[in-house]
Amino acid sequence: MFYREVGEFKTSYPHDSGSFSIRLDKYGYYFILFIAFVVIPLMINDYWASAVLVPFLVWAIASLGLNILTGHCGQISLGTGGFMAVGAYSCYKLMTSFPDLNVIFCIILSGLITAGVGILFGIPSLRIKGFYLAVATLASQFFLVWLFNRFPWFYNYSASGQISTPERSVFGILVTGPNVDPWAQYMICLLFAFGLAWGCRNLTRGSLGRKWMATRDMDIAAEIIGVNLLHAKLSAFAISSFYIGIAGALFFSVYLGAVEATEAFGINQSFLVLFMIIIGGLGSILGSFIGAAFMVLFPVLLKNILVGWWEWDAAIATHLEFISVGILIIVFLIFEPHGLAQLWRLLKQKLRLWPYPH
Amino acid sequence: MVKENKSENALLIVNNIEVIYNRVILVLKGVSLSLPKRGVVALLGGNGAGKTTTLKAISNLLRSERGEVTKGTITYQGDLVQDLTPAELVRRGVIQVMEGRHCFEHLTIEENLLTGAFTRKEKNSDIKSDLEKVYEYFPKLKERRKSQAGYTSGGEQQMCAIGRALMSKPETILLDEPSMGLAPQLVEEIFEIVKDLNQKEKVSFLLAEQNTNMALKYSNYGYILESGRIVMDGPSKDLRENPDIKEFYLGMSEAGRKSFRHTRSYRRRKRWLG
Amino acid sequence: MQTLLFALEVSINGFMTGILYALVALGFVLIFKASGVFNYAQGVMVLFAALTLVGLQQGIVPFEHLINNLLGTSIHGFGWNMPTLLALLLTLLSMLLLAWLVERLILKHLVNQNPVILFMATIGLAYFLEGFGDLMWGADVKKLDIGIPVGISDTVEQATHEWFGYGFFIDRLDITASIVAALLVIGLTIFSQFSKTGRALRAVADDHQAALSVGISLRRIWVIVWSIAGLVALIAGIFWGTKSGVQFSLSLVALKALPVLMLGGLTSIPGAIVGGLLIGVGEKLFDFMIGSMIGGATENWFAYVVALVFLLFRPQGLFGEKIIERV
Amino acid sequence: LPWLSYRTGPYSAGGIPTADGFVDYFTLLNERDGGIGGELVKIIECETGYNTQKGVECYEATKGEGSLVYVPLSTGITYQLIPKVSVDQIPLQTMGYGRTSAKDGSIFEWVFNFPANYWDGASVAIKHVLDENGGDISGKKIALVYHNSAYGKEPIKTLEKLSEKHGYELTLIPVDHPGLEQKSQWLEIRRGQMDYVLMWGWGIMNSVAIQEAANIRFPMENFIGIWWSGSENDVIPAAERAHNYKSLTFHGVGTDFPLYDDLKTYLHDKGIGSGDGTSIGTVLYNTGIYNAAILAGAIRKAQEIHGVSDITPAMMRDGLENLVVTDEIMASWGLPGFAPPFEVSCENHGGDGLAMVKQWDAQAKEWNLITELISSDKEVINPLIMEDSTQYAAENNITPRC
Amino acid sequence: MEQVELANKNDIVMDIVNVTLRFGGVKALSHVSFNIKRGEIRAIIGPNGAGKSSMLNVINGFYTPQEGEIWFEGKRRPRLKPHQIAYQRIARTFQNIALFEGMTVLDNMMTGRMIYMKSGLLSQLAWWGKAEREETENRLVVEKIIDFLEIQAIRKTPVGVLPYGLQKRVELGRALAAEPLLLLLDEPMAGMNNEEKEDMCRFILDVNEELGTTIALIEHDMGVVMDLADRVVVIDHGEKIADGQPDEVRNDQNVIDAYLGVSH
Ligand SMILES: Nc1ncnc2c1ncn2[C@@H]1O[C@H](COP(=O)(O)OP(=O)(O)OP(=O)(O)O)[C@@H](O)[C@H]1O
Ligand SMILES: Nc1ncnc2c1ncn2[C@@H]1O[C@H](COP(=O)(O)OP(=O)(O)OP(=O)(O)O)[C@@H](O)[C@H]1O
Ligand SMILES: [Mg+2]
Ligand SMILES: [Mg+2]
Repeated sequence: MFYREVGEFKTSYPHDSGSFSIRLDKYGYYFILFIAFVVIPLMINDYWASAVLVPFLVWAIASLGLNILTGHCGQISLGTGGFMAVGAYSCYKLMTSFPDLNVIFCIILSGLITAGVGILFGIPSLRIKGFYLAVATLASQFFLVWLFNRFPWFYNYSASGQISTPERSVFGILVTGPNVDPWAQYMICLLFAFGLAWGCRNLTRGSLGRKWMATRDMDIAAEIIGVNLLHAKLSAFAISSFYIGIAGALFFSVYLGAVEATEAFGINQSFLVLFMIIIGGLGSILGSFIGAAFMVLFPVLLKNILVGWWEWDAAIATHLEFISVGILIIVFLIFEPHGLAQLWRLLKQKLRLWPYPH
Repeated sequence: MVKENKSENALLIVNNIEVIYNRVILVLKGVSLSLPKRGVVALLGGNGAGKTTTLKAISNLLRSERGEVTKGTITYQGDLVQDLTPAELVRRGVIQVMEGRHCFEHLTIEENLLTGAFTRKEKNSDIKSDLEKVYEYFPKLKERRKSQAGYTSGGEQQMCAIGRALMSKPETILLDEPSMGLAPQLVEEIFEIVKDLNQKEKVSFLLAEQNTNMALKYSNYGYILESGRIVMDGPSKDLRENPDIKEFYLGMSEAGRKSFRHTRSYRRRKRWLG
Repeated sequence: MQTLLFALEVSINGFMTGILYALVALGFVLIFKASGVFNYAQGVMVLFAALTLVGLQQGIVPFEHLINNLLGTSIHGFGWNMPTLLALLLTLLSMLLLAWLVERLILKHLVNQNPVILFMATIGLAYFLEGFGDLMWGADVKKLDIGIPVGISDTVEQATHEWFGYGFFIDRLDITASIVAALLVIGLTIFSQFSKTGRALRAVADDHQAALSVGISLRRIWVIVWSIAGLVALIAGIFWGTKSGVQFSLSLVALKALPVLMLGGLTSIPGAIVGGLLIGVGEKLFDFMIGSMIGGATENWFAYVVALVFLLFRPQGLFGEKIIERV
Repeated sequence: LPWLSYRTGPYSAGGIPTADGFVDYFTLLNERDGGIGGELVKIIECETGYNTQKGVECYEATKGEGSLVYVPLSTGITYQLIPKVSVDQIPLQTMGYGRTSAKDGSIFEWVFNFPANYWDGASVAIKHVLDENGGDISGKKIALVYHNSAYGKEPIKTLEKLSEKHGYELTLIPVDHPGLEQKSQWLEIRRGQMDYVLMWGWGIMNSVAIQEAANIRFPMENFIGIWWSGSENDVIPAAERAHNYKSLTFHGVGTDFPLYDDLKTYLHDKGIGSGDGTSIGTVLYNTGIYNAAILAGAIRKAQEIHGVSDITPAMMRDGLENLVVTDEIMASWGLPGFAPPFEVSCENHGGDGLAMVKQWDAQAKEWNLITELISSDKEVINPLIMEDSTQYAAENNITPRC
Repeated sequence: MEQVELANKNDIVMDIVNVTLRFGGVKALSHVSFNIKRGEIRAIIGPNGAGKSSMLNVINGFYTPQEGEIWFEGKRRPRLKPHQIAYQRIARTFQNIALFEGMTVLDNMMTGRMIYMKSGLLSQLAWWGKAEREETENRLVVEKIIDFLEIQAIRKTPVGVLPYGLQKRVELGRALAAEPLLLLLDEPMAGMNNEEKEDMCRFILDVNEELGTTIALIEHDMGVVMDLADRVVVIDHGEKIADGQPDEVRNDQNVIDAYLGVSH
């Protein structure tokens, strides 16, 4: 038995509802944090930062956000790209209008602004459900992107409609702009990702989280029990958009540095995030991270193998990438519809019973 | 051997099956039973004993719930049927009435009933006359024939599910908790229908029931299932006389029927097996 | 008066475009109605059908790039021009094969799963087909010509010129498409509303398990609807392909079909057509009348916003089945 | 030499021939001449699918491999890379796309966008219209149909300025990606009775636009596309109806150049050409060839300046900055008269902004050049460039170099 | 004990006056009036499709009747949303189990205490201060109910995989978690065998006697109804056909014809 919970006794309720009720989990978790906060910043280089780790963290934040809305509250949304755009453009406007404002605040404020927009577009969810809602959220996707593209005020009347991030630093360390060190870029995303994941964990184990899940599982019963559906759904939209807004702000200011609404926040991004949470596991925080890692890393990996090692034609490799991502999605769903996180849980359950099969 | 004798005229034989859900949860741990031709067999047991699972194993609906039969065999009329699709089984005359009123919500009651005849290739007029027969059994359904099933009451849905199964002209019906949620009068009617079909149309029944009293009254053989194992079986008459059954399943003590109001202390059930 | 005529012309054109949208939307409706699956891959199926048709017609060797790359050969086409009819037939066959494979390899394993999961699976399928189609037939633009007349219809122009003193420009392709779409919708409506299989389709959409239990073979039903959806995709592919050439972007027509779908209701075949018409006419008129005032390019979002607002009043779309809420 | 190609995605149709041309040219140099100055050129093709994020990934992945110069092939990716390359000190060359104000080499030290940019393009198109109308187009109605993105919006400012100067009426008509449906836009053009239509399109939008133009019987000779809206892909779906459609170009058309004979003998006859050979001589293939030829020229220049054959990105930059392309040099590349001569300098990274107009002959299925080189209206464009680059310099604290 | 005393006062918790409910052409309830007294167990019986569940839905606001009034705690109730009614401490269970399938037993029951949770967003986000305190307090109450219903072992199990009977028990637990004044039970014993019914009856009686909770109960098992109920109302085809003590009702000819059949 490598993995066990026997022999561990909880003496209080707070302890029992703690994040990691099994000791082994806790140590594994500390170990990962150690790697993430100490080891990686020491070893990181430009390629790893901007091709792998930073996008991974940014997408993980976006997945956390969407997971709150879709995984916990059960409202499928395809407006993620649009909300990320709100985050990015708010961040840009804040950074350029208030050059002295610390960029951390800019990012958080962008999250709040996005939350507001999220509430606005969440209102229809009170009446519209399921796939109808999913398609309806596309309205926000298209409308928001159009808006940012249309009104030059949003991009400070720049000739091309692109926005690009000015250089800003936190505690004297540059975090945005082209001269930023990879570790700083990584660290700021990591801090946000960690803080937000922790907040997400807290929210979802508390009463708000239960409200969302109740709404997801059976909204009528939830209402009869005393859940105000209006409040539950709108709060899910708000908080989810807050996360996604922050992801958008980081995406723009830290990761890419220059974006254009139509290209960077198109509908593909909305789908990408949806993939992440479904592959990772709906309603699971771990799943958001696994899903993001998978969707970011897999194409890079495949490309490096096919083009880098086997020297295949780049175009063929990309086609194969599409094919294999498609196949993998299907295989995962067939094998475990509840995502990679559930697979992990089942594995733990097996280990718990090990060496007995049942 | 008793078993062998039974299998002579047995229609359906379940031999020592094991069922696992999600590749980890072992639910049935070796269940064997047999349903004779024209028999009415009751499958009794507490909640979670595995009655539904057994029925689903027979009708092959398990796979769609991520469950599988990992051991043992199921034969119907001498053929192994484990690998048939549910549709093929229906064509062979085995149909299940699922627990919990699975009606097609958006279809009207009448359309629901008609889907029951999906596998039949007969003329429309035959099907029409069967439809009338079902309406005769359940006049309430006729009243509501044009309503969407999703909006009908619990009991009406239950009737609809049973009626739908009858529409396929089955030889064997696997009935899962038919009496659940039905008014007493109707419960009796349902069992009368069972008896009727059994005697007049030679339909065999495998009944999973909680209403032990009724089930034992209308069946000729019974199995008691506890935690995935058959713990007792015998002709219904005998089971009705068994003191344990009387106490735990029929709520009767030596002194006759006990009032629910007076079961003061919690009695832990005495288990037959571990 | 002039404006009115213009508006009328725009509406008629919108009407025709709407029908083209509806052709794509129909594929979605069919599959949703029959299995509760929201088939995201419908758009890519349109592309795939069109690609296959062109590929066969022009005698492109499947996977030629891959083969050349791996084996170092340089194969470039069979060098034939397949008769259109044969190519159509073979494409249809391959769509049927696709339906069969989808059932075999994907749906079969996902019986009784949450609709979201099935939806995701179709997204996986979309990814796969996208890569596969391009790998098989090449990613360059191909011209699709199966002899459908294109260009402005002179007859219409002359006729309207005589009546109004102003000639309407209407594409002959659109006229053909409208006729085909109308026939298709009539046929499909009859099939789904009045046949036994049609009823079974609706049953499957409601409850997989119960459908299984009454002996409906889910797998057969699925193959049937996916085949029909494949046929619809082929037809849509022909028209859209003729209109704009066959290449990757063709799969994006799906995005135009979604609001149509919502407006008409996910489960209604006539709804797809009515929705298509409303959206087609609406977005064209809006862009034409108001769009230029607020900066144009409103078509992408207008349809969605209209559908959204509409759904607020009727959450199941125009003709969709009411969502049953009971405890 | 990294090459950020896009042979997949919505714009693959344009990306494939360009990539083929580019790759073929260098393969030819390697095969025929044994590389440049004795150094074999290695092309690292990296697939972006026209997607910015993948572009960044490609950049980061390849910059460690001794990349001399980046050719991002996408305006979006260019914007992404401009700040990065100046930090990493690798030149970026964007031919006929990207950030126009990068022409100001004093501020954009590492970016080169010769021989012409979008603003030049806009101006050349208007000049062509002027020429056709005997120099007076006041009161004419000109519409700009553009891809609703950074790329498509580039010419707007120039066109607005020019309309002040020439007195024409400009109507802006955006088309959203992907542009499968443009009925209302074209009916609007019909209603507005536009005299000329300019188009900044890309991908499927081009071919749909040309078909729709034909549908409203818009006179094709009054329809002028930018160089990215003028490939065979765009006109072929409309067949004969695209006859007389015009588009700008800054390089020659067809295969009537000595280089193509070499391409045939050294590559395609040996079966080592990229692609299936059908794209040779198409507009975008030529673009690829031209782009490659210029880079090869710059490499030679760099080798010449620094006297080494194995050059670094910084040397490459010098090569680019001192690049002089004359007609003789073009001829020595096997491309006589293929493109205008130009000279790069510290102030001017953008060439002279010369372009020609070509017209589609649907019967012969070929493009014909119909004008001489037209030069853009520097009076209008240069101040605009100054304005934009100074703003950029201010935002990023850059002091002009020269 | 205070509540028991109140019960003795025989005052009326809820008065349903002349309620009519129609769905298009279907008349689910027509002019039904009855009352529920404090502390009693009030059974509602009737044939299938009579309108019993609809009655409960009217009481907790899910359906709005076309006619009629509902008086609760001596006040006429205005039109309210279901969740507002939940805050008046009316809780219920459902005929077709309506548990939150993706959540554990514990979470389901904690959801039942929704109406007592008031901590703010920030506190919850940080899991600090009020949120954490509140969680522990409410958890204590829920744990008591878990002990009472003897479902300690399945606390952390997702409810979706539980057998039917246990799900019903959890659902009862969820309703109890709200510490309701009025508890509505819709066929709590359907699908149970005798022994389990006995357990369930025990729970219901205990809740009623020890906590003084008023209960309205729909049930088809006449044994249960006759043994538990203080008063019974019978509905048939949406109309009230009888109302009174169990014994009276049992011998009412109308009731026998419409519902019980001969054998009872
Ligand atoms: N899909 C499933 N996944 C996992 N476990 C399941 C599943 N379905 C049933 N089980 C488990 O299998 C056991 C037997 O369930 P089953 O439904 O067969 O019992 P039953 O005898 O029909 O009970 P009831 O009288 O409540 O209907 C239960 O413990 C249940 O938790
Ligand atoms: N939302 C609704 N729309 C239409 N008809 C409805 C609706 N809800 C209930 N009905 C109808 O009202 C009648 C009463 O239904 P209700 O569910 O109250 O019955 P019930 O007494 O609970 O029966 P059962 O014992 O079978 O559960 C039924 O005929 C039902 O079809
Ligand atoms: Mg059961
Ligand atoms: Mg009821």
